[in-house]
Amino acid sequence: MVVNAFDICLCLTLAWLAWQVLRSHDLFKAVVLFISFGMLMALSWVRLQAPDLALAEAAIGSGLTGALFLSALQRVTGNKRGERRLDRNEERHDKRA
Amino acid sequence: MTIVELIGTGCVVLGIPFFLSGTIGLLRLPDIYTRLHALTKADNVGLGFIVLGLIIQSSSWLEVIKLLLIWFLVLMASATSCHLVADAALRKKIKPWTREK
Amino acid sequence: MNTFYVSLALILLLSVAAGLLRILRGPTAADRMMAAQLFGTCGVAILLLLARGFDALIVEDVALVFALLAALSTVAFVRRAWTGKITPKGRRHDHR
Amino acid sequence: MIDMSSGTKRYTFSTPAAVAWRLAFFGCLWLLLSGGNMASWPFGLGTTLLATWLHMHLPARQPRRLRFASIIRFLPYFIGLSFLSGVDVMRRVLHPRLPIDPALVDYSFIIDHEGGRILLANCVSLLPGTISARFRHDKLLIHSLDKRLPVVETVRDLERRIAALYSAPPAAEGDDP
Repeated sequence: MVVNAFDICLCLTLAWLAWQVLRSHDLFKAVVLFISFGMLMALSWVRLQAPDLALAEAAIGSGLTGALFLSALQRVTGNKRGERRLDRNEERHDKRA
Repeated sequence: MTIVELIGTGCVVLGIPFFLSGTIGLLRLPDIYTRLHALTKADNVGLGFIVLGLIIQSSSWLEVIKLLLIWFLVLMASATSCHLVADAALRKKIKPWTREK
Repeated sequence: MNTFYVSLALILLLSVAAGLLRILRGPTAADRMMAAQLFGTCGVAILLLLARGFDALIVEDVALVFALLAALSTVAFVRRAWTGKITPKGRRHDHR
Repeated sequence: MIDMSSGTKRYTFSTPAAVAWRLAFFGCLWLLLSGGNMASWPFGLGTTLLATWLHMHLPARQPRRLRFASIIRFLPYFIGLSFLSGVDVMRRVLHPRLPIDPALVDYSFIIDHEGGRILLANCVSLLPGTISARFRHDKLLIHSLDKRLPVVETVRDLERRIAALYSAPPAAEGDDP
Protein backbone atom coordinates (compact mmCIF):
# COMPACT_ATOMS: atom_id res chain seq x y z
CA MET A 1 0.00 0.00 0.00
CA VAL A 2 2.63 2.52 1.12
CA VAL A 3 5.01 1.08 -1.44
CA ASN A 4 2.44 1.64 -4.17
CA ALA A 5 1.92 5.19 -2.98
CA PHE A 6 5.67 5.75 -3.13
CA ASP A 7 5.88 4.40 -6.67
CA ILE A 8 2.92 6.41 -7.90
CA CYS A 9 4.35 9.54 -6.35
CA LEU A 10 7.70 8.87 -7.98
CA CYS A 11 6.12 8.31 -11.40
CA LEU A 12 3.97 11.42 -11.23
CA THR A 13 6.86 13.65 -10.15
CA LEU A 14 9.07 12.15 -12.84
CA ALA A 15 6.54 12.72 -15.59
CA TRP A 16 5.77 16.23 -14.40
CA LEU A 17 9.49 17.03 -14.23
CA ALA A 18 10.06 15.74 -17.77
CA TRP A 19 7.21 17.91 -18.99
CA GLN A 20 8.67 20.95 -17.26
CA VAL A 21 12.11 20.32 -18.78
CA LEU A 22 10.62 20.26 -22.26
CA ARG A 23 8.39 23.25 -21.64
CA SER A 24 10.86 25.64 -20.06
CA HIS A 25 12.16 28.54 -22.16
CA ASP A 26 14.90 29.44 -19.72
CA LEU A 27 17.84 27.18 -20.57
CA PHE A 28 19.34 27.32 -17.09
CA LYS A 29 16.05 26.31 -15.52
CA ALA A 30 15.89 23.39 -17.91
CA VAL A 31 19.37 22.25 -16.87
CA VAL A 32 18.54 22.36 -13.16
CA LEU A 33 15.31 20.51 -13.81
CA PHE A 34 17.28 17.95 -15.81
CA ILE A 35 19.68 17.40 -12.91
CA SER A 36 16.75 16.84 -10.56
CA PHE A 37 15.20 14.54 -13.14
CA GLY A 38 18.38 12.46 -13.16
CA MET A 39 18.29 12.12 -9.38
CA LEU A 40 14.66 11.02 -9.40
CA MET A 41 15.46 8.62 -12.23
CA ALA A 42 18.16 7.06 -10.05
CA LEU A 43 15.54 6.59 -7.33
CA SER A 44 13.29 4.88 -9.87
CA TRP A 45 16.06 2.50 -10.89
CA VAL A 46 16.44 1.59 -7.23
CA ARG A 47 12.73 0.85 -7.06
CA LEU A 48 12.99 -1.26 -10.22
CA GLN A 49 15.63 -3.30 -8.37
CA ALA A 50 18.48 -2.26 -10.64
CA PRO A 51 20.92 -0.57 -8.24
CA ASP A 52 23.76 -0.83 -10.76
CA LEU A 53 21.78 1.26 -13.21
CA ALA A 54 20.95 3.64 -10.39
CA LEU A 55 24.66 4.08 -9.73
CA ALA A 56 25.33 4.81 -13.39
CA GLU A 57 22.37 7.19 -13.62
CA ALA A 58 23.42 9.13 -10.51
CA ALA A 59 27.04 9.38 -11.64
CA ILE A 60 26.66 9.96 -15.37
CA GLY A 61 23.10 11.09 -15.93
CA SER A 62 22.84 13.54 -13.11
CA GLY A 63 26.34 14.40 -11.92
CA LEU A 64 28.55 14.51 -15.00
CA THR A 65 25.98 15.46 -17.60
CA GLY A 66 24.67 18.18 -15.30
CA ALA A 67 28.13 19.64 -14.86
CA LEU A 68 28.79 19.43 -18.61
CA PHE A 69 25.49 21.15 -19.39
CA LEU A 70 26.30 23.97 -16.97
CA SER A 71 29.69 24.32 -18.58
CA ALA A 72 28.17 24.34 -22.04
CA LEU A 73 25.65 26.93 -20.94
CA GLN A 74 28.45 29.29 -19.99
CA ARG A 75 30.06 28.84 -23.40
CA VAL A 76 26.79 29.55 -25.11
CA THR A 77 25.65 32.52 -23.07
CA GLY A 78 27.97 33.72 -20.34
CA ASN A 79 31.11 34.72 -22.18
CA LYS A 80 31.25 38.43 -22.85
CA ARG A 81 34.72 38.76 -24.34
CA GLY A 82 33.69 37.38 -27.69
CA GLU A 83 35.99 34.42 -27.64
CA ARG A 84 33.36 32.09 -28.97
CA ARG A 85 31.88 32.44 -32.35
CA LEU A 86 28.35 32.69 -31.08
CA ASP A 87 29.22 35.62 -28.86
CA ARG A 88 31.20 37.38 -31.57
CA ASN A 89 28.23 37.14 -33.86
CA GLU A 90 25.98 38.51 -31.19
CA GLU A 91 28.27 41.46 -30.53
CA ARG A 92 28.53 42.30 -34.19
CA HIS A 93 24.80 42.13 -34.38
CA ASP A 94 24.54 44.52 -31.44
CA LYS A 95 26.91 47.02 -33.05
CA ARG A 96 24.97 47.04 -36.28
CA ALA A 97 21.77 47.58 -34.39
CA MET B 1 10.67 -5.07 18.64
CA THR B 2 13.74 -4.80 20.82
CA ILE B 3 14.72 -1.70 22.74
CA VAL B 4 17.65 -1.04 20.37
CA GLU B 5 15.37 -1.10 17.35
CA LEU B 6 12.99 1.23 19.14
CA ILE B 7 15.70 3.81 19.86
CA GLY B 8 17.06 3.52 16.32
CA THR B 9 13.65 4.00 14.73
CA GLY B 10 13.03 6.93 17.06
CA CYS B 11 16.21 8.60 15.83
CA VAL B 12 15.26 8.06 12.20
CA VAL B 13 11.80 9.52 12.78
CA LEU B 14 13.35 12.50 14.56
CA GLY B 15 15.32 13.30 11.41
CA ILE B 16 12.21 13.78 9.24
CA PRO B 17 10.98 17.12 10.72
CA PHE B 18 14.38 18.65 10.08
CA PHE B 19 14.18 17.76 6.40
CA LEU B 20 10.65 19.13 6.25
CA SER B 21 11.70 22.40 7.86
CA GLY B 22 14.56 22.64 5.35
CA THR B 23 12.05 22.46 2.50
CA ILE B 24 9.65 24.87 4.19
CA GLY B 25 12.55 27.26 4.73
CA LEU B 26 13.51 27.01 1.08
CA LEU B 27 9.97 28.03 0.13
CA ARG B 28 9.26 30.59 2.85
CA LEU B 29 12.47 32.55 3.43
CA PRO B 30 12.96 35.80 1.52
CA ASP B 31 16.40 35.67 -0.16
CA ILE B 32 19.30 33.44 -1.22
CA TYR B 33 21.35 33.87 1.91
CA THR B 34 18.60 33.02 4.35
CA ARG B 35 17.55 30.06 2.22
CA LEU B 36 21.11 28.80 2.37
CA HIS B 37 20.81 28.80 6.17
CA ALA B 38 17.74 26.59 6.07
CA LEU B 39 19.13 24.23 3.46
CA THR B 40 22.57 23.69 4.97
CA LYS B 41 21.72 23.31 8.61
CA ALA B 42 18.33 21.66 8.72
CA ASP B 43 19.20 19.01 6.16
CA ASN B 44 22.49 18.13 7.76
CA VAL B 45 20.93 17.62 11.17
CA GLY B 46 18.13 15.60 9.60
CA LEU B 47 20.57 13.35 7.78
CA GLY B 48 22.63 13.09 10.96
CA PHE B 49 19.64 11.70 12.85
CA ILE B 50 18.77 9.25 10.10
CA VAL B 51 22.36 8.01 9.90
CA LEU B 52 22.53 7.73 13.69
CA GLY B 53 19.30 5.75 13.78
CA LEU B 54 20.49 3.37 11.08
CA ILE B 55 23.86 2.94 12.81
CA ILE B 56 22.19 1.99 16.08
CA GLN B 57 20.32 -0.80 14.31
CA SER B 58 23.19 -1.87 12.10
CA SER B 59 24.89 -5.19 12.71
CA SER B 60 28.00 -4.92 10.52
CA TRP B 61 30.99 -2.65 11.08
CA LEU B 62 31.40 -2.15 7.38
CA GLU B 63 27.95 -0.63 7.11
CA VAL B 64 28.55 1.64 10.09
CA ILE B 65 31.73 3.06 8.56
CA LYS B 66 30.04 3.46 5.20
CA LEU B 67 27.13 5.35 6.77
CA LEU B 68 29.53 7.62 8.65
CA LEU B 69 31.43 8.22 5.41
CA ILE B 70 28.21 9.22 3.65
CA TRP B 71 27.29 11.63 6.44
CA PHE B 72 30.75 13.14 6.50
CA LEU B 73 30.75 13.61 2.72
CA VAL B 74 27.35 15.30 2.76
CA LEU B 75 28.49 17.53 5.62
CA MET B 76 31.62 18.64 3.77
CA ALA B 77 29.80 19.00 0.48
CA SER B 78 27.00 21.16 1.84
CA ALA B 79 29.29 23.38 3.93
CA THR B 80 31.50 23.96 0.91
CA SER B 81 28.74 24.55 -1.59
CA CYS B 82 26.92 26.83 0.87
CA HIS B 83 30.03 28.98 1.11
CA LEU B 84 30.57 28.91 -2.66
CA VAL B 85 27.03 30.01 -3.42
CA ALA B 86 27.08 32.77 -0.78
CA ASP B 87 30.43 34.03 -2.04
CA ALA B 88 29.30 34.03 -5.66
CA ALA B 89 26.07 35.81 -4.72
CA LEU B 90 28.03 38.54 -2.94
CA ARG B 91 30.31 38.86 -5.94
CA LYS B 92 27.27 39.26 -8.17
CA LYS B 93 26.22 42.11 -5.84
CA ILE B 94 22.99 40.48 -4.76
CA LYS B 95 21.88 42.46 -1.73
CA PRO B 96 20.99 40.52 1.40
CA TRP B 97 17.41 40.97 2.44
CA THR B 98 16.96 43.05 5.60
CA ARG B 99 13.97 43.71 7.78
CA GLU B 100 12.63 47.21 7.18
CA LYS B 101 12.27 49.43 10.17
CA MET C 1 10.46 -5.59 3.86
CA ASN C 2 9.80 -2.80 6.30
CA THR C 3 6.85 -0.67 5.27
CA PHE C 4 7.46 1.88 7.98
CA TYR C 5 10.75 3.02 6.48
CA VAL C 6 9.21 3.19 3.02
CA SER C 7 6.50 5.49 4.36
CA LEU C 8 9.16 7.76 5.86
CA ALA C 9 10.86 7.79 2.44
CA LEU C 10 7.50 8.75 0.92
CA ILE C 11 7.27 11.77 3.23
CA LEU C 12 10.75 12.87 2.15
CA LEU C 13 9.84 12.36 -1.50
CA LEU C 14 6.82 14.61 -1.07
CA SER C 15 8.98 17.26 0.59
CA VAL C 16 11.41 17.07 -2.35
CA ALA C 17 8.51 17.48 -4.76
CA ALA C 18 7.49 20.60 -2.83
CA GLY C 19 11.04 21.87 -3.21
CA LEU C 20 10.55 21.71 -6.98
CA LEU C 21 8.39 24.81 -6.71
CA ARG C 22 11.54 26.75 -5.88
CA ILE C 23 13.10 25.66 -9.17
CA LEU C 24 10.10 26.92 -11.06
CA ARG C 25 9.79 30.15 -9.12
CA GLY C 26 13.45 31.17 -9.02
CA PRO C 27 14.02 34.16 -8.95
CA THR C 28 17.80 33.95 -9.31
CA ALA C 29 19.76 31.06 -10.78
CA ALA C 30 21.23 30.27 -7.37
CA ASP C 31 17.77 29.68 -5.92
CA ARG C 32 17.07 27.08 -8.56
CA MET C 33 20.41 25.46 -8.00
CA MET C 34 19.78 25.29 -4.26
CA ALA C 35 16.65 23.29 -4.88
CA ALA C 36 18.77 20.82 -6.84
CA GLN C 37 21.08 20.69 -3.84
CA LEU C 38 18.09 19.89 -1.64
CA PHE C 39 17.47 16.98 -3.99
CA GLY C 40 20.98 15.78 -3.27
CA THR C 41 20.66 15.69 0.52
CA CYS C 42 17.07 14.47 0.54
CA GLY C 43 17.96 11.91 -2.12
CA VAL C 44 20.69 10.49 0.11
CA ALA C 45 18.22 10.23 2.99
CA ILE C 46 15.56 8.60 0.80
CA LEU C 47 18.07 6.09 -0.51
CA LEU C 48 19.25 5.21 2.99
CA LEU C 49 15.66 4.69 4.11
CA LEU C 50 14.92 2.56 1.03
CA ALA C 51 18.06 0.51 1.66
CA ARG C 52 16.74 -0.32 5.12
CA GLY C 53 13.15 -0.67 3.97
CA PHE C 54 13.91 -3.22 1.27
CA ASP C 55 16.97 -4.79 2.92
CA ALA C 56 19.16 -3.94 -0.07
CA LEU C 57 22.52 -2.86 1.22
CA ILE C 58 23.85 -2.02 -2.24
CA VAL C 59 21.50 0.95 -2.33
CA GLU C 60 23.78 2.58 0.24
CA ASP C 61 26.45 2.71 -2.46
CA VAL C 62 24.06 4.69 -4.63
CA ALA C 63 23.63 7.05 -1.68
CA LEU C 64 27.39 7.44 -1.50
CA VAL C 65 27.53 8.43 -5.18
CA PHE C 66 24.69 10.91 -4.61
CA ALA C 67 26.60 12.48 -1.74
CA LEU C 68 29.68 12.87 -3.91
CA LEU C 69 27.99 14.25 -6.98
CA ALA C 70 25.54 16.71 -5.46
CA ALA C 71 28.52 18.90 -4.65
CA LEU C 72 29.99 18.48 -8.13
CA SER C 73 27.08 20.09 -9.90
CA THR C 74 26.98 22.98 -7.42
CA VAL C 75 30.68 23.64 -7.96
CA ALA C 76 30.21 23.46 -11.71
CA PHE C 77 27.34 25.90 -11.38
CA VAL C 78 29.23 28.46 -9.32
CA ARG C 79 32.49 28.23 -11.23
CA ARG C 80 31.14 27.95 -14.73
CA ALA C 81 27.56 28.89 -15.31
CA TRP C 82 26.99 31.67 -12.82
CA THR C 83 30.11 33.73 -12.35
CA GLY C 84 31.78 33.08 -15.65
CA LYS C 85 35.49 32.58 -15.87
CA ILE C 86 37.10 32.19 -12.51
CA THR C 87 40.08 29.94 -12.56
CA PRO C 88 41.80 28.91 -9.35
CA LYS C 89 44.90 30.70 -10.61
CA GLY C 90 43.12 34.01 -10.71
CA ARG C 91 41.54 33.80 -7.30
CA ARG C 92 44.16 32.35 -5.05
CA HIS C 93 47.91 32.65 -4.96
CA ASP C 94 49.56 30.27 -7.39
CA HIS C 95 50.77 26.95 -6.20
CA ARG C 96 52.70 26.15 -9.32
CA MET D 1 59.44 19.22 1.18
CA ILE D 2 59.45 22.95 0.64
CA ASP D 3 60.38 24.42 -2.69
CA MET D 4 61.15 28.12 -2.34
CA SER D 5 62.50 28.62 -5.84
CA SER D 6 59.61 30.48 -7.41
CA GLY D 7 59.11 32.95 -4.60
CA THR D 8 55.87 31.36 -3.41
CA LYS D 9 56.00 28.45 -1.02
CA ARG D 10 55.18 25.11 -2.50
CA TYR D 11 54.66 21.94 -0.56
CA THR D 12 54.64 18.53 -2.13
CA PHE D 13 53.82 15.10 -0.82
CA SER D 14 56.39 13.22 -2.83
CA THR D 15 58.51 11.78 -0.04
CA PRO D 16 58.36 7.96 0.08
CA ALA D 17 56.72 7.97 3.52
CA ALA D 18 53.97 10.33 2.38
CA VAL D 19 53.30 8.25 -0.74
CA ALA D 20 53.14 5.08 1.36
CA TRP D 21 50.68 6.70 3.76
CA ARG D 22 48.44 7.76 0.92
CA LEU D 23 48.58 4.37 -0.75
CA ALA D 24 47.60 2.74 2.52
CA PHE D 25 44.78 5.23 3.08
CA PHE D 26 43.23 4.83 -0.37
CA GLY D 27 43.76 1.06 -0.20
CA CYS D 28 41.80 0.92 3.05
CA LEU D 29 39.09 3.08 1.48
CA TRP D 30 38.80 0.62 -1.41
CA LEU D 31 38.67 -2.29 1.01
CA LEU D 32 35.81 -0.53 2.77
CA LEU D 33 33.87 0.31 -0.38
CA SER D 34 34.26 -3.12 -1.97
CA GLY D 35 33.21 -4.82 1.25
CA GLY D 36 36.32 -7.02 1.38
CA ASN D 37 35.59 -8.59 -2.01
CA MET D 38 38.91 -10.03 -3.22
CA ALA D 39 37.82 -10.31 -6.88
CA SER D 40 37.63 -6.52 -7.11
CA TRP D 41 41.30 -5.92 -6.34
CA PRO D 42 42.74 -5.85 -9.89
CA PHE D 43 40.51 -2.86 -10.54
CA GLY D 44 40.96 -1.54 -7.01
CA LEU D 45 44.74 -1.49 -7.29
CA GLY D 46 44.55 0.70 -10.38
CA THR D 47 42.08 3.02 -8.70
CA THR D 48 44.23 3.26 -5.59
CA LEU D 49 47.30 4.15 -7.65
CA LEU D 50 45.34 6.71 -9.64
CA ALA D 51 43.92 8.31 -6.48
CA THR D 52 47.39 8.53 -4.93
CA TRP D 53 48.82 10.05 -8.08
CA LEU D 54 46.00 12.59 -8.28
CA HIS D 55 46.37 13.48 -4.63
CA MET D 56 50.06 14.14 -5.09
CA HIS D 57 49.25 16.66 -7.79
CA LEU D 58 46.71 18.62 -5.79
CA PRO D 59 47.82 22.06 -4.70
CA ALA D 60 49.07 21.31 -1.20
CA ARG D 61 48.76 23.47 1.86
CA GLN D 62 51.25 23.92 4.61
CA PRO D 63 51.11 20.60 6.43
CA ARG D 64 50.28 20.51 10.12
CA ARG D 65 49.63 17.52 12.25
CA LEU D 66 46.22 17.25 13.85
CA ARG D 67 46.20 16.08 17.45
CA PHE D 68 44.04 13.00 17.84
CA ALA D 69 43.04 13.64 21.46
CA SER D 70 41.85 17.15 20.69
CA ILE D 71 39.80 15.89 17.74
CA ILE D 72 37.99 13.57 20.14
CA ARG D 73 37.32 16.53 22.41
CA PHE D 74 36.30 18.80 19.52
CA LEU D 75 33.77 16.50 17.84
CA PRO D 76 31.06 16.40 20.54
CA TYR D 77 31.22 20.18 20.88
CA PHE D 78 30.87 20.61 17.13
CA ILE D 79 28.09 18.06 16.76
CA GLY D 80 26.22 19.68 19.66
CA LEU D 81 26.49 23.11 18.05
CA SER D 82 25.38 21.84 14.67
CA PHE D 83 22.38 20.15 16.28
CA LEU D 84 21.48 23.46 17.96
CA SER D 85 21.77 25.22 14.62
CA GLY D 86 19.30 22.79 13.08
CA VAL D 87 16.84 23.39 15.92
CA ASP D 88 17.35 27.15 15.62
CA VAL D 89 16.60 27.15 11.90
CA MET D 90 13.59 24.91 12.40
CA ARG D 91 12.17 27.21 15.10
CA ARG D 92 12.58 30.31 12.96
CA VAL D 93 11.19 28.74 9.81
CA LEU D 94 8.12 27.22 11.44
CA HIS D 95 7.29 30.35 13.46
CA PRO D 96 4.30 32.08 11.84
CA ARG D 97 5.93 35.53 11.93
CA LEU D 98 9.30 34.36 10.60
CA PRO D 99 11.56 35.91 13.30
CA ILE D 100 14.65 36.68 11.26
CA ASP D 101 16.67 39.88 11.03
CA PRO D 102 19.67 39.13 8.79
CA ALA D 103 22.88 41.14 8.77
CA LEU D 104 26.44 40.86 7.52
CA VAL D 105 29.14 40.66 10.20
CA ASP D 106 32.88 41.20 9.71
CA TYR D 107 35.28 38.87 11.42
CA SER D 108 39.09 38.71 11.45
CA PHE D 109 40.98 35.51 12.10
CA ILE D 110 43.49 35.01 14.88
CA ILE D 111 44.94 31.75 13.60
CA ASP D 112 47.46 32.33 10.86
CA HIS D 113 47.35 28.83 9.44
CA GLU D 114 45.44 28.47 6.18
CA GLY D 115 44.16 24.97 6.84
CA GLY D 116 42.74 26.06 10.19
CA ARG D 117 41.07 29.05 8.59
CA ILE D 118 39.43 26.90 5.95
CA LEU D 119 38.23 24.49 8.62
CA LEU D 120 36.82 27.40 10.62
CA ALA D 121 35.07 28.89 7.59
CA ASN D 122 33.47 25.52 6.90
CA CYS D 123 32.43 25.06 10.53
CA VAL D 124 30.91 28.54 10.67
CA SER D 125 28.41 27.47 8.02
CA LEU D 126 27.14 24.84 10.46
CA LEU D 127 26.89 27.08 13.54
CA PRO D 128 23.51 28.43 14.72
CA GLY D 129 22.47 31.36 12.57
CA THR D 130 25.69 31.94 10.64
CA ILE D 131 27.11 31.11 7.23
CA SER D 132 30.51 32.17 5.96
CA ALA D 133 29.86 34.35 2.97
CA ARG D 134 33.24 35.68 1.92
CA PHE D 135 36.69 34.44 2.82
CA ARG D 136 39.64 36.62 1.82
CA HIS D 137 43.08 36.16 3.38
CA ASP D 138 42.55 37.11 7.03
CA LYS D 139 38.96 38.36 6.88
CA LEU D 140 35.72 36.44 6.99
CA LEU D 141 32.37 38.01 6.14
CA ILE D 142 29.61 36.18 7.97
CA HIS D 143 25.94 36.31 7.07
CA SER D 144 23.97 36.11 10.28
CA LEU D 145 20.32 35.15 10.45
CA ASP D 146 19.67 37.46 13.39
CA LYS D 147 21.44 40.69 14.36
CA ARG D 148 21.02 39.99 18.04
CA LEU D 149 22.96 36.74 17.98
CA PRO D 150 26.43 36.97 19.58
CA VAL D 151 28.12 35.96 16.32
CA VAL D 152 31.66 37.22 16.95
CA GLU D 153 31.82 35.70 20.44
CA THR D 154 30.61 32.29 19.26
CA VAL D 155 32.98 32.16 16.31
CA ARG D 156 35.89 33.33 18.48
CA ASP D 157 35.22 30.47 20.87
CA LEU D 158 35.13 28.01 17.98
CA GLU D 159 38.35 29.46 16.58
CA ARG D 160 40.17 28.88 19.89
CA ARG D 161 39.07 25.27 19.85
CA ILE D 162 40.18 24.83 16.26
CA ALA D 163 43.56 26.38 17.04
CA ALA D 164 43.92 23.80 19.80
CA LEU D 165 43.44 21.05 17.19
CA TYR D 166 46.76 21.83 15.56
CA SER D 167 50.06 21.09 17.16
CA ALA D 168 53.36 22.77 16.29
CA PRO D 169 54.45 22.60 12.63
CA PRO D 170 56.00 19.19 11.94
CA ALA D 171 59.03 18.20 9.92
CA ALA D 172 58.94 18.00 6.14
CA GLU D 173 56.71 15.01 5.49
CA GLY D 174 53.71 16.17 7.47
CA ASP D 175 50.74 13.97 6.96
CA ASP D 176 47.20 14.40 8.15
CA PRO D 177 44.95 11.46 7.40
